[in-house]
Amino acid sequence: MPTSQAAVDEHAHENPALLHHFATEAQQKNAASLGMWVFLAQEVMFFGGLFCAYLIYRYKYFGDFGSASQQLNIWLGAINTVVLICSSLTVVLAVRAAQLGKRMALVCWLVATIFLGLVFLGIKADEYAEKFEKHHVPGASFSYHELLPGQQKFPEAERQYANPHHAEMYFSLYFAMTGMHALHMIIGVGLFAFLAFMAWRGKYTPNYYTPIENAGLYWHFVDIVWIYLFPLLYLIDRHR
Amino acid sequence: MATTDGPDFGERESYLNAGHGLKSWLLTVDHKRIALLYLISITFFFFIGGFFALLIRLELLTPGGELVQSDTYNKLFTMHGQVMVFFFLIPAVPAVLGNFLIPLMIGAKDLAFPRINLLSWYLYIIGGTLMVYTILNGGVDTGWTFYTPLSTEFLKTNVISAAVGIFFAGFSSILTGLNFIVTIHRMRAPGMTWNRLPLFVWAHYATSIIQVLGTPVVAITLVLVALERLFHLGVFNPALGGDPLLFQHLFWFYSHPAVYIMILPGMGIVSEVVCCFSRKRIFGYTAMTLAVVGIAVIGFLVWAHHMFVAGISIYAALIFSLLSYFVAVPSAIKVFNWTATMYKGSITYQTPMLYAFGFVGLFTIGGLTGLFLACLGVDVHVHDTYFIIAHFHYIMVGGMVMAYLGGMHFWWPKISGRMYPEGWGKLAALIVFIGFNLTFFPQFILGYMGMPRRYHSYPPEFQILNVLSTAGATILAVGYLLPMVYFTWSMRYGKPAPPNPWNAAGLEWQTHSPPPTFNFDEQPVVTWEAYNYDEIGEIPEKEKEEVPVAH
Amino acid sequence: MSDQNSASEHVSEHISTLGSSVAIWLALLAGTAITVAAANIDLGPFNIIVALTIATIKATLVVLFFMHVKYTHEKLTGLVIVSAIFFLFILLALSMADYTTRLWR
Amino acid sequence: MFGHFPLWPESASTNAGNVDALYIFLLLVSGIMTALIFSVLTVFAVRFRKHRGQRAVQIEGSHHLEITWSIIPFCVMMVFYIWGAVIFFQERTPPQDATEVYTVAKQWMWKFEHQGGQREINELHVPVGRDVKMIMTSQDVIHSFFVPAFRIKQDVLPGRYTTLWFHATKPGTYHLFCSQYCGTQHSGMIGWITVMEPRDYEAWMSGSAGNQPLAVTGEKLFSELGCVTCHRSDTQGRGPNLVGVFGKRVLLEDGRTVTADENYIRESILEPGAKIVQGFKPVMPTFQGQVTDEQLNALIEYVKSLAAPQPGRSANTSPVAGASPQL
Ligand code: HEA
Ligand code: HEA
Ligand code: HEC
Ligand code: CUA
Ligand SMILES: [Cu+2]
Repeated sequence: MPTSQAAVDEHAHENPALLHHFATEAQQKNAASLGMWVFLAQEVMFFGGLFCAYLIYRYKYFGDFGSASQQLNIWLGAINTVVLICSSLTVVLAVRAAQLGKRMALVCWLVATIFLGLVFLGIKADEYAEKFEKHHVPGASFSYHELLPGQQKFPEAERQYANPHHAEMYFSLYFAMTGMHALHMIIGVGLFAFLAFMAWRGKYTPNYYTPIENAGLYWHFVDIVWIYLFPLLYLIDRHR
Repeated sequence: MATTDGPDFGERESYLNAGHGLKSWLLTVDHKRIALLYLISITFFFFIGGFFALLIRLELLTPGGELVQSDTYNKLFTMHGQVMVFFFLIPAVPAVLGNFLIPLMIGAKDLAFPRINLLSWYLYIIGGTLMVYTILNGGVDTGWTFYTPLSTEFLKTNVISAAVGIFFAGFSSILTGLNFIVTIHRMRAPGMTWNRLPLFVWAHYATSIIQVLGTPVVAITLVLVALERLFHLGVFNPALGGDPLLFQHLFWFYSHPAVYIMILPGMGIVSEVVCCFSRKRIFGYTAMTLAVVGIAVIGFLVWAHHMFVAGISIYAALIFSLLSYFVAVPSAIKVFNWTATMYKGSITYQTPMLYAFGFVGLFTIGGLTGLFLACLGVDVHVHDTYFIIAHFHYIMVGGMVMAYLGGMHFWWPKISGRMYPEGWGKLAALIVFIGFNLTFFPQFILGYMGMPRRYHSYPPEFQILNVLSTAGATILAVGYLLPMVYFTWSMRYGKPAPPNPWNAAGLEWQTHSPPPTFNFDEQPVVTWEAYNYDEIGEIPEKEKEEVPVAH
Repeated sequence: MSDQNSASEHVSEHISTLGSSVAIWLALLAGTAITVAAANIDLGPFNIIVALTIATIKATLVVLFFMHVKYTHEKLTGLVIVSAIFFLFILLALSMADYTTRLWR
Repeated sequence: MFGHFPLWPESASTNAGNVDALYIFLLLVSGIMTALIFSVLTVFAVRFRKHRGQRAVQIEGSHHLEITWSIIPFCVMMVFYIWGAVIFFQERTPPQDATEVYTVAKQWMWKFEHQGGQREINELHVPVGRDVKMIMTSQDVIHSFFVPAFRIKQDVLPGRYTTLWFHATKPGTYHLFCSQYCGTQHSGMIGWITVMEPRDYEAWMSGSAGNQPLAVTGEKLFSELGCVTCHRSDTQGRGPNLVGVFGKRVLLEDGRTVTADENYIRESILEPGAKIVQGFKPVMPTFQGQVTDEQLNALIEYVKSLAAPQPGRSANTSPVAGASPQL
């Protein structure tokens, strides 16, 4: 076992980042990494509640969800997916730079990630704005009449939906899910801004870059959530 | 760093005198100090919740509902339930005893993430502050279960602040669980293998799984409730196409496993106590470890047994009823193995052991009545009656609160460095036991007779049993006040405790009482099994009230 | 114990190569393109299945390569992931067990 | 004040006896279990009290014992489960030919309407010895219909129907409680169920006259609201002929089939587009907001009566509606 008193004394002065209650750097790093993974497991269940709600209403209001999903702009969604995937790559490269001890590269990749994150949020904000204009935001001003143009499915139909409330439900879940996702993005961007600053000051070395690695894990997780949100919200009914 | 004020423990430095002033407490990252912060805060909330309970019982003394308005009554039981569950019982054992003991028991200097541990406490305090704000601002009357659409569309009370408060308490609980999982995996002393871990640690490991994987679901659900109230999303509102049963599914997906958050740590305590006072190994260590993990996992599969008459599919009801029985099997193993542990032991009856007896007995009754509820035919009748109230108070108050008190007595010498007065301890345990049964046993009868819960007034034929119950609650109140008083008293006037007053197994007993800041003078190396009472022998015979034995 | 000893000796020091990272990145982009394309073809009930399968493949790639799970010696990470997925599955499956078997929905 | 001190609820339905039998069985088994555990605990506590100079005997455990005391309780529990499930299934399966009572719950009262059109509030008269089926919905929050003497309970939800049935066996007056917390006056949302001898019941029914049968009200509404313009009794209408629809399986445009129960009819009126009958266009307008819950009940009763040989009577001959559990 590495956790002996001797080990503590040996290592204690080597790395200033080694906290007092850990015996070795390895122990500390493994603890941090496990902690991050457990945190992500928690995040899975957090989003899981929303996915459960989505699944059930998608099942109950199958048709209306499909019709309502036509209202989203598939291209904006696709571009955002690409942006996020690129940002995942920049994160990977940032971690790599940290491992190799390239300080400026690390800062640059972090800044690139922040930039891509902001692009994503910008596009998202644009989509939200459009929803406001079209009155697709659930609540008192919600309106489904404007959904009609170009979507006439049934010639005789006066309406597009079996029940406009079901379309509203779709948008409620859309906002809840993408909103919660965007909130995670904002937190991530803030985190990376902090890390970029610390990296610039030279805090991270090949011996100690756990924060970069863990923030990276977080960012990838947020990316994965979007990888599911994109088909579920944008693509479910394009083929009609 | 010599001390002049505070209790005098000689020259030795302990976590208690390692720093002075409010700041040294509020910014501490020492798990033992954080445990004490929790101890103070949960005790505060316990008395608030207990105060509401007393008002509830007072109101139910008469059938007419004369004491308070019905709205007030609704707020009382709501806030009683919310405070007791989220701000007392869920953090009670893990955040106080678990926090204090897990690093000691596994031979670590601290939890893996001391600062996150402090953050947990602050999140808890933010949540608690919101709860207190809710109470002072006129209260909330959703019932602790927040059922929609009542909570989202109809009530005019402080639903959002209560929900957000519980959201924060939830994240506090998640982070505590996360910390425990990582600590138990990563911080064990050399030689402390998984099958040498005390069952207390195993129980907390299982609890942590639930905290980490269950709590987020209720957190997001409460967010949705708050959003519904603010923006009328409609997710749970049938008028807008939402399904109120979805709320119930999401709520109980957490809240059933949460009841195991509220019992597993107690089971851990009882395992330690029973072994120590029987001077024996635990009977069937492996089965006991499998049982706690089994309860935690199977506990996730049974949630809809709270919804048998809510309008779910009858086929789903059949499945959930069946699964509910599966979770009872590991519980049965625990009860039987504790009993078997006493076989051929050398048993003494200090206060912790009395509480352990109380736990086993009352948990058995509470658990067996849980089987009545899991039984579809019976649950249709007793659902939402006092039978339910009796069932869960038997487990939560009779089981967990007893275990908590037992644990507090057992480890009080370690925590405070002082002995509590044994005679008073036994007296309090007896009063709690009697008061408890008088309070809650009549409620089983009331429940089967059909008295619905959450009723501010009730038909007169139910009165006698209610009077008995109220009488019991006052006795119970005395029983709970006593330990509070003598623990406080003993901090100053109690006999100084030796490092290992019970001559118990376990690493926590091998360091000083109270322990130094970094827990051990030198890194312990473990070469023995848990509960090696064969090597340890008997409890030292000092001035104990020994009953002369002739057999 | 295994998870402590083995893991704490060697930290997962895997440094991903530039090439492999870019390859995964390209695969993810391709996945996005395919899923958008497939969404416009009418496959009946298979549309959803295809979309979710692609999403799952993409997610798996991210987890295994970008999150370095492929290279870690740590079995525990896998356990954490599997249990998160398992309990998510429980949540979804048992809730749906109610909704799909209601005679009226 | 304390004159009346019962410890057991009255039982006044066929179901009450079943549930009581199961409950007593559970009490016995768990009583025995508890007695067993408590006495073993006591015996150990006394017998193995600390004796001077005698040490505890260490025992590792015993897989045989552990397996025994897992399997035996498990088997016992499976008996609980099966017995409970059987009773539950009976409780949830309304018999055919039941007298139907439409129930609308709201904060904080119960409104009942009999098939004969008689209305009651917080009081319900039912005949002894006949099956009664409650078809319930709520106008606001969730309530729960609970009659302890019948050992039955069912939550009443807004936006859909839930059903419940009982077969009263003893004339008398019994408590009706709302058992799901529903706001301020939850504990005031109580009432009485009066079980009457059939003769008294008939007398009571005709006594509270001045009403027309529910189905007749429904028929009037059916023409007033213009339903008849599309739903004609021939095949010429723009909508399907509703004669004989109730209780049958309906084939939908998207290939699914559903049973035409109360919830389906309700949905067809309020959300016509949700399920389109095969061969028809989704032209039916929604009546959401135009019909009250009471009017809906009348319309449904009318549609049901179209399925029955004689309109107005409850002889529902359809095999599907009665035989399947309704939830
Ligand atoms: C710590 C808390 C706790 C614990 C541990 C439990 C444990 C159990 N609970 Fe309980 N329960 C609650 C707290 C708890 N419960 C609360 C708070 C509510 C109400 C919530 C609300 O609506 O407000 C509730 C409600 C509740 C319901 C819903 C009732 C209703 O609303 O209609 C049901 C139904 O199945 C149930 C079942 C069970 C079962 C089967 C167990 C099992 O885990 C019990 C297992 C234990 C044993 C079985 C005893 C030991 C075994 C033996 C001694 C073996 C011998 C046995 C045989 C031979 C059979 N509980
Ligand atoms: C987790 C824990 C927990 C605990 C510990 C308790 C403890 C107690 N509970 Fe609680 N109870 C719940 C959880 C708990 N309860 C829940 C979840 C509900 C459901 C709520 C709902 O329906 O939404 C409930 C509901 C509930 C009801 C039903 C209300 C109703 O449905 O109408 C009743 C009625 O008797 C009751 C009684 C009691 C009593 C007498 C105690 C006693 O054990 C309490 C004893 C403690 C004391 C008496 C404290 C002593 C303090 C003093 C003496 C000092 C006085 C204080 C000041 C001056 C500040 N509880
Ligand atoms: C504009 C014509 C129109 C009017 C008016 C109309 N309906 Fe319909 N109804 C239809 C059509 C078309 C269908 C079949 C398509 C569908 O299911 O929506 C239908 C279906 C139904 C069904 C389901 C029948 C089945 O076979 O499953 C019921 C029940 C029903 N209507 C009841 C009513 C009632 C009650 C009213 C009056 C309050 C009413 N309808 C008014 C056109 C109409
Ligand atoms: Cu209606 Cu309670
Ligand atoms: Cu439960």
